[in-house]
Amino acid sequence: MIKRLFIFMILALMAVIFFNLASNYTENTSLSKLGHYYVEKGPLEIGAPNLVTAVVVTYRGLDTLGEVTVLFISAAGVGLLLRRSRRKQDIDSQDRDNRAEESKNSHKPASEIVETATELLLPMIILFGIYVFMNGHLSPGGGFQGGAIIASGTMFLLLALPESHISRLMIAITESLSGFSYVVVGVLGVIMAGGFLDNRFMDLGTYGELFSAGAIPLIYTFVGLKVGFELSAVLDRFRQYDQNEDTDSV
Amino acid sequence: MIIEDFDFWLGKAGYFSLTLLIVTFYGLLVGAFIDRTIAKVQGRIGIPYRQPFINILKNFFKRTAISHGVMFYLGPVFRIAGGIGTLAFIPVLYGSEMFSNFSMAGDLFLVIYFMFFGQLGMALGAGESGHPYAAIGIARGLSQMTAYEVPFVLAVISIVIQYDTLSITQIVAAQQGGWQNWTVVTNWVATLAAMLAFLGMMGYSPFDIFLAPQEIPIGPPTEFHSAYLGLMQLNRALFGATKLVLFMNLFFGGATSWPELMIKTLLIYMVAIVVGVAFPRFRVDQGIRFFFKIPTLIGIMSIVYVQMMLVA
Amino acid sequence: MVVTNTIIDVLLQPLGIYVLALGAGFLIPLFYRVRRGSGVLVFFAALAAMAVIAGLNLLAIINGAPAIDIETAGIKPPFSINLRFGLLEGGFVLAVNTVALLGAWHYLPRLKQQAASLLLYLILVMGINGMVMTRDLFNLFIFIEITSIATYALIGMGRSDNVLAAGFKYVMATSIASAFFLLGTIFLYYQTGTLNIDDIIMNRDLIEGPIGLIATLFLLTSLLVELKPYPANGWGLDVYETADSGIASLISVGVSAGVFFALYKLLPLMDNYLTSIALIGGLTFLISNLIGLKQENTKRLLGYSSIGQMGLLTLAVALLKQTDADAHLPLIVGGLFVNHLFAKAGLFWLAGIVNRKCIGEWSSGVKRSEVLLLGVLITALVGLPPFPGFWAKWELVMLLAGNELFGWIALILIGSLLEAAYLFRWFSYARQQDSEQPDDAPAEASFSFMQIMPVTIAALLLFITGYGMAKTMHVASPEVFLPLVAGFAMWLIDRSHGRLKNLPMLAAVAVGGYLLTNDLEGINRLFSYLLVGGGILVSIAAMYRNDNRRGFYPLLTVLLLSLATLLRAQTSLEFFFSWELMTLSSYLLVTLGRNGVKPALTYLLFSLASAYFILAGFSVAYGATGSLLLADLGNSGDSVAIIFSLLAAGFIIKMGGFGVHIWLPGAYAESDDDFTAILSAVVSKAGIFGLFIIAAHLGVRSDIGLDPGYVLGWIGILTATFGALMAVFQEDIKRLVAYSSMGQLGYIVTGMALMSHLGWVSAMYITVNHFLFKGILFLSIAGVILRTNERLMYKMGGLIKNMPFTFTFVMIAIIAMSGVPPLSGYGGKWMLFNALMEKQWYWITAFAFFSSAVAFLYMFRLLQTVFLGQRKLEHAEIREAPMILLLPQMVMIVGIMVISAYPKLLIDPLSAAIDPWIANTLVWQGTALHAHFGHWNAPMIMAVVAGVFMIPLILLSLFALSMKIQKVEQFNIVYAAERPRRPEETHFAYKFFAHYDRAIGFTVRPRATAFWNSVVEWSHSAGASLRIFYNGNGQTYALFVIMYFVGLFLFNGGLAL
Amino acid sequence: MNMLTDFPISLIVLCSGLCLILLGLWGMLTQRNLIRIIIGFSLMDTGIHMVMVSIGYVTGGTAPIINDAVAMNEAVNRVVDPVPSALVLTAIVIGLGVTAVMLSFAVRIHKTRKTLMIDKLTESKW
Repeated sequence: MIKRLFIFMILALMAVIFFNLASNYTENTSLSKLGHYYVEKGPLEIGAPNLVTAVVVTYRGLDTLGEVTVLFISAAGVGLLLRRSRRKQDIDSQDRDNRAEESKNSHKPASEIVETATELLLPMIILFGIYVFMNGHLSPGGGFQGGAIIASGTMFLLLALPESHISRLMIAITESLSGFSYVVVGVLGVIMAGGFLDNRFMDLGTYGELFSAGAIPLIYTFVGLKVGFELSAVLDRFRQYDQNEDTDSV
Repeated sequence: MIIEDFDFWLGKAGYFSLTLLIVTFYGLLVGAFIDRTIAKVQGRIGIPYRQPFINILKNFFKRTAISHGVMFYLGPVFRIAGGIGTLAFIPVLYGSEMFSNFSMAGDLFLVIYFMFFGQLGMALGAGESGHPYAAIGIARGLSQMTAYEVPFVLAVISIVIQYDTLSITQIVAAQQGGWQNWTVVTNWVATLAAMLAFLGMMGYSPFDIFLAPQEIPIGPPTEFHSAYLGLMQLNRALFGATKLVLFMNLFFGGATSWPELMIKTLLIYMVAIVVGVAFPRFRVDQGIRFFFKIPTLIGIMSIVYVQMMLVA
Repeated sequence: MVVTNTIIDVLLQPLGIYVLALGAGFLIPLFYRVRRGSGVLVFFAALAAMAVIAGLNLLAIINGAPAIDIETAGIKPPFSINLRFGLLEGGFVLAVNTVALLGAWHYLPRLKQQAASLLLYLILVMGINGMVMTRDLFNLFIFIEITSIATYALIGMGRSDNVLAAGFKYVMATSIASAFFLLGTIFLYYQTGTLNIDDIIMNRDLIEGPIGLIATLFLLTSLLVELKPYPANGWGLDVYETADSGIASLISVGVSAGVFFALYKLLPLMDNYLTSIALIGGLTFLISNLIGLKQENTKRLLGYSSIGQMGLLTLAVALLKQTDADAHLPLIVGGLFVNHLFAKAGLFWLAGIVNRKCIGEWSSGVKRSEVLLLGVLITALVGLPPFPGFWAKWELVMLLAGNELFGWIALILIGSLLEAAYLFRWFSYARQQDSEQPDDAPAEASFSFMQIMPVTIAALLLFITGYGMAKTMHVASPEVFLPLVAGFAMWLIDRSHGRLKNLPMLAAVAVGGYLLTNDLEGINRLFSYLLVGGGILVSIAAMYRNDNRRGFYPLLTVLLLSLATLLRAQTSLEFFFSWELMTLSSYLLVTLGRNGVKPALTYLLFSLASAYFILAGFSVAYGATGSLLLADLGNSGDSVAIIFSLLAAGFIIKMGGFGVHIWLPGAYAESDDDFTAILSAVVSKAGIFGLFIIAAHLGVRSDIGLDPGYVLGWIGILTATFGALMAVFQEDIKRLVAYSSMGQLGYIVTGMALMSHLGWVSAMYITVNHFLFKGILFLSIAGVILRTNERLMYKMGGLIKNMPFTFTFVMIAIIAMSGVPPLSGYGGKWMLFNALMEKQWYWITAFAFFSSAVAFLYMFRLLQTVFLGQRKLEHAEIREAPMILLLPQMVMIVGIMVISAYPKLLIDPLSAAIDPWIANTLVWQGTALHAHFGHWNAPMIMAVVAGVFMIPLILLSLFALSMKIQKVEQFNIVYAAERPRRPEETHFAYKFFAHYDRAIGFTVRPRATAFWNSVVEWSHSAGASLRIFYNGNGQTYALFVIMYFVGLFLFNGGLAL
Repeated sequence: MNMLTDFPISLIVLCSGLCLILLGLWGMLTQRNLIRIIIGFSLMDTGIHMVMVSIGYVTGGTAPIINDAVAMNEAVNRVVDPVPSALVLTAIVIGLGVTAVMLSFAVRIHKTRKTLMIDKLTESKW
């Protein structure tokens, strides 16, 4: 109880600090230096109407590459954490049967309505995801958002059909290749344009069209695929660990 | 160098031999006198004056048939060499080139340190005899020695400060011109400290436990006999007299003639005797503690005293 | 072709590090699926390439190329993200990548089980690179997160239960820290409108008001917390303790390095908080090392050490900034960093290989090579020469001194001492049962060779960087490094067998010593005879043992030659370098003794304390004069007294002065018997040389208000007195002589303290004398112990019959020591007393007399109980000591005799060497030396004594020896009317001076030991109470993180808002 | 002074964000269940994102997409700052990654220790 009180006091002090922040905050009435530059020059330099995209993909492309990396390593980390140790396999195999029994009981097979709906909706969700990342430079959205939508499709699938199989191999290949391609695109930027991750080594095209803004659609495609598959992989890991039926340990 | 100064050495050696003879003879005589005095105090008749001489002669002419080893053999030699050497470094009579001995070789420190020479060698010899009493006696004697050295050294430092020299000859020189110049008058504190130390140094009661004449058959010399013993007895007389001469030189104005020397030293000796017959014996640790208390305090005061005196 | 070349060009740029790491990282799972080996190959190729790229670019920059700025997106910063690869960045990146490569080698058996772990490791390293190189605040955040997440995952790879819990705590704490970073970033953006760090720094005026303060503190808290400051670091410790050594090492050195660099980058924003940063760093350094004392778990111990080192780095960088000493950054921060990097990583790997939970368990089954590496790495970590940490610490301390930041110096030195204490305690465990180990079995050896290789390389890199730093500091002359090189050469032949190894060692020391010292002059030259010549003389005796003595000869080479370099040191740095080298090698030599490890630790700690006092003294001198030259010490103005005191304290500790002597008996007693002789006769003289240096440069050439010389005189004489008193009560022969050594050195200290010509001559004369008689004594004792296998004196006795030569030598040595005329001891005492009286130090004179009287007690005891009295029955058959032991003793006997009879031979050169410092006051009249008070005619005394000794001897021979003498049977004595049967009954030896003990033994009850024990006790319990915060609860740790922020806020003016 | 300028819209978001952060921290510090702690973290993370977004708001601005709705020449005065939006995007993804790793830790801890209580996980200390 004393501990709680103490925590409360510390957080109260934090609150005082935050109050200081908020009370001294005044809303911006004009853009910051950076923002001003991006809004003014961005459309012409990068050729993407969606300035957030321009910032994300090009101006702060290294961030985005890092972000992709973060996601990649979280997926790998989750995989690593939730792998089945070889040592424990023997022990586990003893009670595997019991567990399998239990899991069958706990996961009731989905009803036909759900199954049908899934089959119907899933392609649409994925298609929507692709739309979102392909149009990232034009409208709100982008690789991450699109990827997330695709992953939500996977989530949907896993909820509706817990027994469905997701190909690890496919995930791995897509993940790796799209990631690698992203890096290659970045390097192409150095060689053929102004710097690493410069999107302008491809033609900027017509402002506002789908295939414009240089390599942004390309990059967003890779990002979208990568994000989608990685998030799917994470979800899949949790499911498999939960079900304890995984025999495949990467 | 020694060859070049052959005459010097020969002369010195000759004179020193004379000194040695006189002092030894005197030492033996005094020893007998003291023994008789003590006997009188205790209501006995005591030994005749010739007794010490007879003892030594007898021992020297006794045959020895055994040896405990080389060191046992060398022990008495060390002992007597210590006694002779100490005397050799002390000027016996003031103003007499003849009886100044080898005092040009060193100063008061030399004498003080050389006094250990005989004791160390003796201790080694006694040690080799393998008799535990010898070792015990030495252990006690050495311990007591560290204790009485303290007031003695303090007193010595005091008079060195007073006379600004370490040379015994010059210390004596500074005391010439009447009794009022003697250290015992000018620096009575130091003399008091030194005389207390003197009690321990002479090995009479109450500080005679290391010899322990009653219980342990004469302590360190337990196993010695015949000529060995003779040498030691000789040394006891010689060394005792030497110490008296030293005290006389340092504190009582020295002597310019043999009779003066004899009277003064006898009187100094009497201090030890009087105390000796009047007091019972200390255990060795009590003795040590005694020296570390009052006498040391007096010694410290003597240095303070002499510094104040010099300032004033 | 062109394209290929262009690609290669791109990849060779620092940017290539990212490209390769990410490209390989993304592809590793694929390769791994195809074939596991190819995945591993790609992994290693990428890591190696990262190191190579960093190396090439750094090389270019060192050769004068400008710092590389990498812009991305083809847009100029601040509108795009840019990276910088300058000198510091390059150094950090190269070091981290190298250690990561080695770490991967170590970690491979576990890493290669999973593709994921391979790629995580790779990307983790890349993340660290990014943290170092990026110049964009938000990008920095991303790299921090990349690093963190990869770390989390690799921690989670561990399979034990604890590691998961620890990992979760780690995630909790660092995620809060990251949140702070993000908040700070966004509010800085709010105020400055930019994210580029350079741009923010340029516009830092815009950071103002409460928002600016809070935003900056958010950033600061976040980075500091990631560096694991006390007490908000329990989560880090738990991970260090539980995680695999591979990842723990990378967190300790890699991740911390990245965060540290990030902090460094942002420091320009934190000008107002430098004091806070320095305080936090300093406290963390001090406290974590204090708590480390209490730690038994190997890896957690390393954790405390890691945290401490990062604290030190933080402290250093903050203070450097505060003092505008950016120019020193590469040397100080770089040196400390590289040192920590390789040493700590190596230690973590070693801990992983040896795999013992507690440091106590290292005492069995640890291979020799592992112990060796442990020793090297710990030595480096503690900052001993020749490793980078030594140079960096020196620079740091000097710099702080130049700015008069002495409090910080004290903190750093105390912390370092504490760190040394627990690290070397660990080493002690590892050393303990070392000797019982057989050599590694060959089959196992090749496997362990591969395992141990990364650690070995780390150790080698430490040597190389250490040498490199020495070069940059212009002290890397061949002379300075000669001891190490010679020692290394000896180490190469150390595997050969037998006593003949001594010969090349003697040759090496002779040649090396000659090269080093032949151009010396004055007192240094005299010392060189004593230290090098004397060292060789005593070392000859080492051949009496024919066993392998692994390590003995190389270390002895280093020791003796470092004494030579000590003598030729011109600057305080060279002096200190040699001093530390001497300390270290002598410490290791002590550990070679039978039970030497524990006392050696005490010895080392006191020696290090001594070294740190010396360092402090030199630093104050540097602060006062701005010069490192020893000759300039005297120009220190007002600081002379304090410099003198500090340096004197250092040397006194090293010589075992009164109160700080408790290391001495143990170290002397438990060393190898012949090494004790070297330690006492030779090595202790180094302290005297040091005293001479300060006495000459500081004591004479300046008038000091309060007379530190007088204090020193008292310390010396108390040392002499109590050394002698304690020697009296010893039963162990080596301890007895050890205490005697302490006492004799006390006289020398007093002599030096006199600051008069006669005083110095006496000190030097006693020094030479002490060399001679202590050399004899310890070598004789070595012989006795060799023959009897005993060290307790009451178990010996009567050995004069078996070992007459040894007895004679001991006797002469003892007479020479006691000061009884006519041997050399008297001369020393005479000069000392005269000098004391001239100086009017009467009380000290009295004490000196007393102590020399007490000395008779133990000297006699030594002779009596060992050589005289009754011989033990089992010793009836033992032989005289071997010739090789007696030979050096004979030479020294001759030496004693010569300087006894003709002291002028020695005093004249001494006097001439001292004359430049203090004008000669000695008056010679023929062979007699006259001082103010007394006179001393050594040849005459010798002649008289010879005469008075020979005459009775001849007389006695005539009287007694002419008879037929019969040797007495052993027990043929009259003993209480019994004839004893066994020597034990009558050999009076045990508690020989019991009565003396009753009388004044109370003065020598081990108060000093009790005091130091209570110091140890106190620091341990302080450590224990300081670690109560680590209750193991992740929420508490998270709370500490928040409290850190709140605390910083309040401390830095938050209250005023 | 009307309510709007006195208490601008972004300040509301900012304050809500800060409150969320405090709530999240409270959860992280007081809840013993690992899953709840993770939820606390998510709350805090979301709070930070809200703060970030609020910082980028420019009075009266609209989404920074330069198309028919916002002409290029007057865009500077009409759109909000795109930078925080871009940053928050990245921050979300990172938060997601951390959450995923934390969750997998929780799952593993539950598997091996059969507990989710953080105060049961205190075996390494001191």
